[in-house]
Amino acid sequence: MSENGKPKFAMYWAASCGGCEIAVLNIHEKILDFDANFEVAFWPVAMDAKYKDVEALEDGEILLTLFNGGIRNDENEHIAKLLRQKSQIMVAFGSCANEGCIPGLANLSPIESLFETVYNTVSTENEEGIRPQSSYEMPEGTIHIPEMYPVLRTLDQVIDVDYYMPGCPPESHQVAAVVDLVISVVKGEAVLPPKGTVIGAGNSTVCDECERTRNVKKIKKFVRIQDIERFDPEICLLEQGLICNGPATLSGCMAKCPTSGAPCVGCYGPGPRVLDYGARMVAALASVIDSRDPVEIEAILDGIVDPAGTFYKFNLAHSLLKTGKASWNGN
Amino acid sequence: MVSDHVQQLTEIQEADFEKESFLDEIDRSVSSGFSGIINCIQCGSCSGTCPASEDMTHTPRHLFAMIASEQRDEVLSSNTFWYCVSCYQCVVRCPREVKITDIMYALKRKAIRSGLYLDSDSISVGFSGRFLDYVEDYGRSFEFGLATRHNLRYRPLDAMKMAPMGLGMFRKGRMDLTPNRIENLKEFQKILKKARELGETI
Amino acid sequence: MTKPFEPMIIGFTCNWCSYRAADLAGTSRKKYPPNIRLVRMMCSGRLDPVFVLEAFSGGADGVMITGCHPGECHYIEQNFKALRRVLLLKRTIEPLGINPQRLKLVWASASEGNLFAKEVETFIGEVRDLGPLNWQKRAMRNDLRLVESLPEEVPV
Amino acid sequence: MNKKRIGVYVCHCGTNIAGVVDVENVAKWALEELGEEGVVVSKDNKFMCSSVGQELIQTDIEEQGLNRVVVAACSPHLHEKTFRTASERAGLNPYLCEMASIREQVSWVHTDKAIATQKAKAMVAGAVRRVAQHEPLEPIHVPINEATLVVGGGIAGIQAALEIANAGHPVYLVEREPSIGGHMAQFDKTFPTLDCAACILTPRMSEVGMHPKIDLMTWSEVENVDGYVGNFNVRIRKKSRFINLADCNGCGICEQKCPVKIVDKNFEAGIGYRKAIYRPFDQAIPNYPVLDQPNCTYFIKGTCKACEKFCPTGAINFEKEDELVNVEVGNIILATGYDLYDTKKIPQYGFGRLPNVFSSLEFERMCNAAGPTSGEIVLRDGVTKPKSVGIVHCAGSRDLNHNNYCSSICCMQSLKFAHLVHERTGATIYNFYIDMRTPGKDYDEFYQRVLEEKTFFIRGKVSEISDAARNEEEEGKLVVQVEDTLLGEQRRIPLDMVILSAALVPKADSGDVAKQFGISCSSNGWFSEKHPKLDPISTMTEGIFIAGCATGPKDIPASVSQGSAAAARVISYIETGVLALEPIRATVSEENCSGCRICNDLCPYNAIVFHDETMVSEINHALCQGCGTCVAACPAGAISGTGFSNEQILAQVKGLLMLDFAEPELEKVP
Amino acid sequence: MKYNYYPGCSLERNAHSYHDSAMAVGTKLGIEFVEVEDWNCCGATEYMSIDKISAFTLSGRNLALAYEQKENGDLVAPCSLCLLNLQKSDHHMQESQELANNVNTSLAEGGLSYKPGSVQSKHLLDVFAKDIDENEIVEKVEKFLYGLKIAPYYGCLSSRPGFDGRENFDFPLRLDNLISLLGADVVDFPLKTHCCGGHMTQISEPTALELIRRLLKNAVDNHADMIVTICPMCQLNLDAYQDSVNKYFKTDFNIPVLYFTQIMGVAFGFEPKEMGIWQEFVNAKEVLAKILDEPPKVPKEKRASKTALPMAKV
Repeated sequence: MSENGKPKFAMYWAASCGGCEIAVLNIHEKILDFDANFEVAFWPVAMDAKYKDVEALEDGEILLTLFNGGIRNDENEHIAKLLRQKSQIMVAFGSCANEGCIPGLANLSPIESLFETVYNTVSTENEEGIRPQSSYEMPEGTIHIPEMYPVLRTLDQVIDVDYYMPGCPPESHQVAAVVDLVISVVKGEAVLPPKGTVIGAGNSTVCDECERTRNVKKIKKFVRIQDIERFDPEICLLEQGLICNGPATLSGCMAKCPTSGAPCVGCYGPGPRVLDYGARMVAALASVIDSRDPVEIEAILDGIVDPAGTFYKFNLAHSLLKTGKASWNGN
Repeated sequence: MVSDHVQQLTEIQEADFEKESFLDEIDRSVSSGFSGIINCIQCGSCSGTCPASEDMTHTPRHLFAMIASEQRDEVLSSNTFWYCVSCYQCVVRCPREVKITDIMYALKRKAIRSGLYLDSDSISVGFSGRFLDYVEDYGRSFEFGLATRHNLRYRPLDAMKMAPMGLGMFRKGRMDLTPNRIENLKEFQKILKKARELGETI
Repeated sequence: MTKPFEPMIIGFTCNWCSYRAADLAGTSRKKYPPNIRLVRMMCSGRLDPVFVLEAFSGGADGVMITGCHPGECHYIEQNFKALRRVLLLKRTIEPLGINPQRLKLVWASASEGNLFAKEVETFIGEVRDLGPLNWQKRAMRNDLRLVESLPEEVPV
Repeated sequence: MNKKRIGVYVCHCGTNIAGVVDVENVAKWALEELGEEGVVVSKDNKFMCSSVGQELIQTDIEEQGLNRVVVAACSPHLHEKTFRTASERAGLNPYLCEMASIREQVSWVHTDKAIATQKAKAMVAGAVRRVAQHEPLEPIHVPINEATLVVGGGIAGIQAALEIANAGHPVYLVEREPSIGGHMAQFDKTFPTLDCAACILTPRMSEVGMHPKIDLMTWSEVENVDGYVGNFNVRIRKKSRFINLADCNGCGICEQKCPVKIVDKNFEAGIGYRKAIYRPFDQAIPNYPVLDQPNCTYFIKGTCKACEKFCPTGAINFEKEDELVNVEVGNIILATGYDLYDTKKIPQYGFGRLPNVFSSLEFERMCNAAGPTSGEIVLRDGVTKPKSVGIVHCAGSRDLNHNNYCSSICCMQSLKFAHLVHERTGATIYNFYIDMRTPGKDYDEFYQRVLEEKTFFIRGKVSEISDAARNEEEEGKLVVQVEDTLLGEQRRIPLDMVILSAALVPKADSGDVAKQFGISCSSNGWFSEKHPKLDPISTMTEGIFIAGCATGPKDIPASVSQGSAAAARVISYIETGVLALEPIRATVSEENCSGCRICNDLCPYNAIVFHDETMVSEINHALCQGCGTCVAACPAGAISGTGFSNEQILAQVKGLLMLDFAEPELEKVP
Repeated sequence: MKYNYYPGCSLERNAHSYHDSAMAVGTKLGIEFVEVEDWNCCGATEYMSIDKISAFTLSGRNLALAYEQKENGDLVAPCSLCLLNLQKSDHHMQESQELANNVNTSLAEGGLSYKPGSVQSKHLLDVFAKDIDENEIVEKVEKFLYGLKIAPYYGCLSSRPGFDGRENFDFPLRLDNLISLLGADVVDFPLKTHCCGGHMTQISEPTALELIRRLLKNAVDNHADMIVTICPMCQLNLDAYQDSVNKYFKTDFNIPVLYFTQIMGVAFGFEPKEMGIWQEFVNAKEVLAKILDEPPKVPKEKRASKTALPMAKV
């Protein structure tokens, strides 16, 4: 508790884009309620703070930390562990912290090739071929920059997480609802859900909230949105051959993308108790392909241009194969 | 001497396949690697079909039973496969998909290499060998050379009888006295030399 | 001295055909290499891709799925769904760094004990040729040199 | 949740397992290494399936408080039931018992003892991890409707219908043709007793026609089947006969007066004629005629109506339409029979090109006293008696180019033909066979009798039947070319007449019928049995039974037996009133279902229904057969399957991978 | 329409009337045949009897050469045996990787290679009987062959073993149809796919003569004026050995044997001589003189007698 009696709050970004912060600010006037009920202890995006200030806090002194971003370097890991130690409630906030998100797609490539892309392509002027080094000897002494890890890990692969709040970014109405809940809890008007709960989301998948008409599915051809001239504004996108990840993606976003004609890309991650997001899409799509002839099936599958990228756009770092849960057992 | 090439083949030492059964040997020799003899139900569909089975010492069906019972020498000295005209009628009628024509070719090859064919069948060996000689020399077959050399060697009496037909062939412009050669004969011969090196050891 | 690589194969078999084919291989004492460990499902249509992913990430070098022959499925047509899933799954694991040849679908009826044993032996041989997958290490290190290199196209 | 207490029991199976697997070591290892997984007891025993072995499990459940059991022994297909029952006797839910097949999958197929033992341990680990995820299950109970549908009115269907009806239960018997009787009604004599087929069949047919418990629907076809065991709902189309049945007295005048004569390809097998309004044969049941609309002059040209003019009761009704009937039944017996293989597909046998080559069914009709020749055996010209006749066995059977199975009845049928030809014409007879197969009661005796009648038997598959004569003797004859394999010689035998004993093949639409009823076919197209030996009359779909030639070629006694057997099973279901089904089923979690409808078309049993109001899918447990395809397909992970849940299978995979290929110290160095 | 064309050794000499007539008829139908550059002998049945790999390699070379000029279309062979060897090699190379490797290793010595399955080959008959529309053929006919009774002889290898999925091994109909388009009568010829004796004339003449006799007898028994063949070996055996058959069996067969392209040529209005109709041993002139200007009156099919049983016709 701070001097003014308000509980402390922290928010941190690791490997992420900053959209999650904007989503928090997007709750509009509710941010005032938030300010009225919390004291910000650490929120680099919003106000200046030093790591040593956090280090100086008592363990558990922060009530609530919203952590966004995946763990890509030793700085990310250090702060994640530090905040864990200082916080009572640790929320993996947004897709990156939950499942790796777009930064997690880098797990498809080894680190050398990432550096090669960043530091040695035509758009980069780097004739000496300089690469970042985690420590460098200067006359003034050794300087350090964070060391890049070979893979990006999700927050719960590094520290113990209390709650998960998915989305890229989490929808503001969901953020607002969570803020309301936490305030009620602080006021003693509500109790927290059990540890490990996914908050700020539904318990079904996107189709549940999608307004499009759905029929029995039989797919003869997969198409990309740029390849079709017209599509039916009323009918399920998947039935029209567009790969929509809605059936496998956790609800809570109010199906904004598919309702407005863009196939769901899956930012809310898998449904409840699902071990591997991509496996769900593979199983579901393959099941409804309308052919029994291996040659024809292959021809239909040719319509899925980038299976791994399509099925694991957000979930790769959390998937079974690319360093998901199983890999981190006992770590 | 039957033919240059056949002579070479006969001299190849039989490789060390002692443990291999004759049936396996045949399987290995047919083009697809499986002769189907083990599937044979001895129905006789092949022998009943065969246009030449009357002249054969053993009907094809009988021969398959002999192969299955490892009568290698008897099989290879049978005339059956030398009378096979390669019409594939038995193959399409066989209820068990035995690769009969391929087996007959395999047996011819084995009979030549083992030298077990009878004198009476050397005419077949000679004909094939002579055919080969001309193709290897010119890249194309040479009917006049083949017919004359073959008949003089094996059927001197018939050769005289065949003369009118030969004459007719010339008169009607159906036979040449000189062979046609292909252009890239050297490369062609290199190809065939390599192919023979890769050929079956037995 | 290096010990020879022995692949670990997880097999998913359907209850009606291929599991019985495995039973028959047993009752007829048909020998095959011990590198495969079987999981029984009711039908190859039960094949959830997550089982395959779990097997690979858990240390298997190859996964073999067996079902009834097309047209003979005890649940009429569910094996076609398995076929489609396997085909899509192969395309999905390849960019993730697993050679799709490590995943194989085989049809075997209850009477094909010999075929079952032969297919198992063939597949073990194929995976042995591909070498160890050792997925944990590969994924953790994300090392390009360890990621599966696919065999070159057959020259024309 | 209470703590998992798992008992592991490793069977020696005499030396069957213990000869290759170090059984004691496996048991010891399980106790030492799988304690964390919940293993509290681990034992080995000479024969786990013996009463001693079973009691061991029971005692431990009772005394040690085991709540899960793993038996590492033979295949679950052999003894799963045994050990589940043993567990149940001790008060444990039977579905909390799991087996590891270390005999069929380890000791019988591997030789290296150390590696086999290692694999056995891994399989025990897999089973232990799996069983820890098991939930107690209860069988599903469904009530059984008393009525039964029998499809197909051949001898198998007739038998089944009579058995059930005689037990006092209602039967709907549906037949596609105008009369019941099936193929047997076409035959003259039956082997080996040479009973007249009509004499033994027609009393059964009339019994069906008059039975108060049998609702006979001929000239009818099943259009749709819904529901599940105990509660099927079937829609039947009664095709219009263009006759008011209430008025028709079966006098047959319409048939006499009809001016249209057409070749009867069905009942007369194409060698006889019928009218456009006809009864297929005199003893037809029911005895009403059928008007063949496509061939009726009135329907083609708009005039004629001869039948109507002459009908004494005014029963002809050209306006009559098809009727649709819905019936509710608890069980269904499919006895849909077979077709004869079209021997035109064997061009070298000349059927359809050479007039005097006859198919077996043509010959059956020719022999029949009520057939087109009144039982005279003659050549195609209808008058000449053959002096020499060849009978070709296996025409289209045992041949990968045609049908790769033995049609089972042709040897005996051919012997019957030989006998009839001998008896009626005295002609010289040749039987051409590959192997003689006479395994029934009194069958081989019949073969001997035909031998005594001086019939020639030539062992060889006929290669061709030709009219291309090579010499004078062959001019104008049919020449059968064959190897006499016992002589090792090709022979050409000139004959007047040749009969092809054609293969029996599945009904042309057997695949569609199977689909309609939710059962499966073998690759040949015959209906698949639940188990070919131990349950040949059941299918994988509960409540659907099969009998007669629909499951494969059979002779009459076998078809009749199957009809009775299927009926007995149905009666036992009806008598029980309620059926307990294996509780391996899929369930949709309504809360998690998003109504995406991915699963809707995946179930071959139509067990998945979509509720438009609530926008969720639901699975009907009585229809669900537990294959798990929808469980695997659900993108939301909202469908779970009992008995084979994701948790169970993933746990088993983890367990199987717990141990390496071989223990490090045991590994051989090359 | 354009094809690659593999004439084979026979068509260079003994069967060059087949070649000439095929080219003339093809040109008339707007078909261009481009000869495969520097093709070699197919090996007949002889190579396979002696060495498997070199037998496949011979055809492998031809296929490789055909592939190099693949832009001309499918590969056409007028000789049934040549076609068989091309298809057999391709088929077995597709089936066996080991064989394909061996053949390619050999071909590499001559700087060639062949990818199994990349060349489609077909019989010349299929060009005229399948690829070309029936109407186009009828349009080109200037003189219908009315009244000519022809026995269509396919021989063995155009129908069997069916590497390209043949219609009917015993009773094919493509040649029958083509002949009837030309206005001639096709006679029933049950032995139309039976063997002509092949190379047995050189090995065991009695065997070969008996096979030839069967065919001739069957054609004559069915009242054929002429036999039409699609293979140079068949033509040679039935034609050149007819005299030997007569001597050996004391028969008096005198039935001309022509290539199907020759009678197509006659129907298309070419002079018989242009079609090489003088090179045959049994002269066809007399028979061709029987061609009528009008289609002959077909006697009404006799009504089946009242007693006759109906029959399911093929």
